[in-house]
Amino acid sequence: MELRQLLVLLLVALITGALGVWLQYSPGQAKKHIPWPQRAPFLGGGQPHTHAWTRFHVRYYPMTLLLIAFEMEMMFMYPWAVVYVSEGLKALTEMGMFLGILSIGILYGWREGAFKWQ
Amino acid sequence: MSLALLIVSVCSVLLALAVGVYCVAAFDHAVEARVSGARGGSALMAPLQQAALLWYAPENRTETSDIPAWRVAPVLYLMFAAMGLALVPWHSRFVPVDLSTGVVLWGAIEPLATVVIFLKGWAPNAPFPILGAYRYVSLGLSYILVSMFVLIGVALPAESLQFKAVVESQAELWNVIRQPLGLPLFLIVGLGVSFWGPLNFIDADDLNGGGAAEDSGRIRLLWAVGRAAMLVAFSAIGATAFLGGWQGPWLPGPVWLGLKTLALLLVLVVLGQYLPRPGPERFLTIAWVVLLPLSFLNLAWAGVEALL
Amino acid sequence: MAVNWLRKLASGAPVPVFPIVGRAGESALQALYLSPAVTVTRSPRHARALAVLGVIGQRDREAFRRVHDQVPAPRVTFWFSDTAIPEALRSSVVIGEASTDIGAQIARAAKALYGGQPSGDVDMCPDEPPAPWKGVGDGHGGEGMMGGKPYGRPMAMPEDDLRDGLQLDPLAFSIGPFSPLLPPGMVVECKLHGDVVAQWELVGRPYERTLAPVFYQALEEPVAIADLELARAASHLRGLAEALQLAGLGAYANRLRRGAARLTPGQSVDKIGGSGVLRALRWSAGTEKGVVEGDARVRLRGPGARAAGYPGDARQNDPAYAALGFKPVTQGGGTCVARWKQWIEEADQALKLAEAAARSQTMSSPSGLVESPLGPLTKSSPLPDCSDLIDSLVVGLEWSEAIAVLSSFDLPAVRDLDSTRAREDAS
Amino acid sequence: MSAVDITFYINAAIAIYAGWRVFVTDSMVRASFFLLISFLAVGVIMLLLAAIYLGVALFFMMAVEMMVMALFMVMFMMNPAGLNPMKMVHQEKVAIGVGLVAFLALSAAALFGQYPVRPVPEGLEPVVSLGHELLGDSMLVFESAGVTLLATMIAVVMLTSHRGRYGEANHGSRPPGLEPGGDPADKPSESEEEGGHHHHHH
Repeated sequence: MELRQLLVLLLVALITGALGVWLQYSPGQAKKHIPWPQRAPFLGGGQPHTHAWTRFHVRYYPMTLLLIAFEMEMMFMYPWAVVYVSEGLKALTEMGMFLGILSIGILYGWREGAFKWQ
Repeated sequence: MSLALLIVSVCSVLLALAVGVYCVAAFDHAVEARVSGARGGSALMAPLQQAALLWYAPENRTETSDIPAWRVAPVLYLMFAAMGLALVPWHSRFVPVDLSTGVVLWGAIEPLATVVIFLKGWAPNAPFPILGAYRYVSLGLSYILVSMFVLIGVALPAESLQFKAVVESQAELWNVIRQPLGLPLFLIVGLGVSFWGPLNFIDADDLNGGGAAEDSGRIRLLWAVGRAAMLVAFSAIGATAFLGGWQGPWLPGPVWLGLKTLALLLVLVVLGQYLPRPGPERFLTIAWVVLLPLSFLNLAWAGVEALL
Repeated sequence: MAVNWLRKLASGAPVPVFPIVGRAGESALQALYLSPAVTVTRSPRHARALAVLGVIGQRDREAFRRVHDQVPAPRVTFWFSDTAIPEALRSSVVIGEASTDIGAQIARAAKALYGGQPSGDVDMCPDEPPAPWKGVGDGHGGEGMMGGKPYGRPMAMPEDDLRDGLQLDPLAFSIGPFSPLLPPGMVVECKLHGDVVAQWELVGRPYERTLAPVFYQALEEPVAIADLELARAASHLRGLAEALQLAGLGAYANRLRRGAARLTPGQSVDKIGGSGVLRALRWSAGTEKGVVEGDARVRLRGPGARAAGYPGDARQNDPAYAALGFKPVTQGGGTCVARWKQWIEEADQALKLAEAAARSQTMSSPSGLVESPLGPLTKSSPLPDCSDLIDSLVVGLEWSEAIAVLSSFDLPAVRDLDSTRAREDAS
Repeated sequence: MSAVDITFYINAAIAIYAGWRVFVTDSMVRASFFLLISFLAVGVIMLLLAAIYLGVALFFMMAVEMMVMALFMVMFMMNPAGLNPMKMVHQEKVAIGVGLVAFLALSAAALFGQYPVRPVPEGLEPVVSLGHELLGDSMLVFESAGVTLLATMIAVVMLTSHRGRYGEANHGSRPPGLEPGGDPADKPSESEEEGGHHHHHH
């Protein structure tokens, strides 16, 4: 039963997670109070004029949207891979068609410069 | 599964993780010393010394930071790496986590790692870390499809999404020969997920350390351990998917797996010291225009090969 | 017991040091890079010690205080400088001696920290938030959606974008004078739209560069051309090392720095730096950017100008060089990668010249004009600073490209003979 | 109560708590990632229900989706990190009402609905049967999904890409006026356009 397998996974995750938390909180570090001048972001002696949390201009946004569309298709790919050999040529043509259709999207995106930073 | 097997499974994964992390650090130090020609410290002691140094280093925090995210991100990253390593079969009769959808779970670990790496740069609320974080996301979202296609390629001949079946399908011929494009593409993804060497877009030196610029002490130690652990998990998965996992003559299975993993680790570490970091924009184009079509080609090749 | 063992382990590692490089601090920085006892960090957060190398100008005292406090305490401040020690640090500073390996001196001082006792090194800035915010407005200092100063700093306001016209917030900050990304002393007001540099305004010029003594000597008396050329090659290799470092090749950068410190006539750059890696630099960011054209080439002087196809080189006027068959190397294009290539080829040429000159014991003929690694140097008019050239070159580039372009230049002014000599006399 | 039950309750609690945090936190990034946590907890519940493929697939789908959502949140919302506190909900009363009705309806369907009892045959592998379904009766659906995704991709590129193969996407365009027939709201000046153009060559 796979639940037992998942238990091992859970235990591994919990133990490493606990190790990480212990590492951060166990004693031995030099000091707890962090003074304000130390807390200023490091800019080689310069200063930030505003908070860094801003409406950041993510220059690759067309790519992210293309990725979301493409990733939907991965849902179908995995089950397809499992039955591929038993279905044979039919699976090859079907997925060839499907990937072909999506490749047109990638080609189009490339042609229109979607994979460059805006 | 008996209680004893459960304990053995968990302990062996953790032990492999610890040994692997140490090996990565030692390899990296040895390669770096060899390249730079610097004498100083033995490669065997250096990882422990560095760890002890970071253990005692004082911590840092920025003015207005997202402290929970700052603290949780490296812990989660380490957890993901350990979970990935747990999926690796050591032997036909000993697989710590033998999931029927192991390949898909590994595929899920990669985007989740992207999320926590983004948080690493986001949390300090400082210009350089945040630049690094966004830069990394452009990388993280680009290699995901490549990784998935490559892993689907190895699932085809196995007729299963289970890593054990993937290894068994390589009894006659390893996937590294059967699908020659697979392993190189997978290694590129590996450098990306563990933001190592040329694909270290977040902690880059042209950002004064980027996402790590405001990190100090224990948090840096934890990230260093996590990155090394991710590299180990990646090499182990790579050895399983492409180098026939436990299979090999004379030696017992787990030894073969260990040797193959170490070999891949060494390749990754050497690549990390040898290749320059491409510009983030250039890599985005490369990933979609070169690597993704190559992974299509790899899949088509694998498909035709599996039917023959 | 175990704790002692762990501390001993920690003290076996090289001490991470953040360097504050002032005027005439370059050679000390190179010495730090080569010392096995320390590692040079790119951020003060990673350091346990702060090394003040060279003279910090009056202008940058405030910035020094800020960077000093950004090294997490307990820390050690190491003083290898003629600058007066600030009042607050007077009792705790470790003063360096020029005679021995300064890396080892820093390591010795910093390892006292690992014993666990606090250092006397106090903060120099008052322990206060950047602006008062507690209790202001809603308590966190903000007002409404974007107003006020939440937690002491304002929020950014939207601005038109250079490239695609989306109105988003700029990331505005000043950087320098002690940033490892800029030449020492350079201060820049910078505005980023996302990754793209929208504004780059030079506020403080970098410190003058002190050249190797042989270049100053050559102004007045004949010197061995082999020495001149080795010093030139070393300077170019150090510039390349910085470019490698920025491209993520720290190990190869250190290899170049190490090679630059012990050059011998007739070596080849490919052997010192690894030919594959030097060639691979063209895959890093920004290589085709930062094009210098027109009058800027002439202002740029030296290798930068020659990389843009402008063949001016003072060595052509020297009959001794003519006897060695010297012809200046040039590149077309004037891009970032052309300047790196120029450095590589000039260093290679310099090593070959040095070999030929060493064989024939050729001496230079002093004419009051020497081609230094940064450009033509005369006794009366030292090389001026041209870091304002950058302002227009990097706008519109992504940050990684901008920093790569910056690393391909040698922009600072050069210290003149008199002030160099005055320093020698004083010491 | 078995260990599976306990795990279920813990994950259900996490899903609900994280879902609630989405609406009360000030930071857009945190909101996106709380939503991710909520989805991950639901994914674990799916694993407990033996929907091993759907559960794991939910992990990777949601990780990518929420990452992208966080990017767009930060790009387009003012005060993206919630430095000044703000209210994430609009029309609170209506929202509460709709939420309650939906919750009650779904709970009622769950509690009082008549469900067919169809035990899963021994040895059924959901991934394999899903694969056969895709290559069998559902092939048309599957291929039309491909065409739909292609349409999405083309629309996405058309809407977002600033540079097309024929040059600037907004070449010669005029933003709408502030009032009907009025002057454009923020026409970029010629010099800026030139400056922008200069940097587009790659």
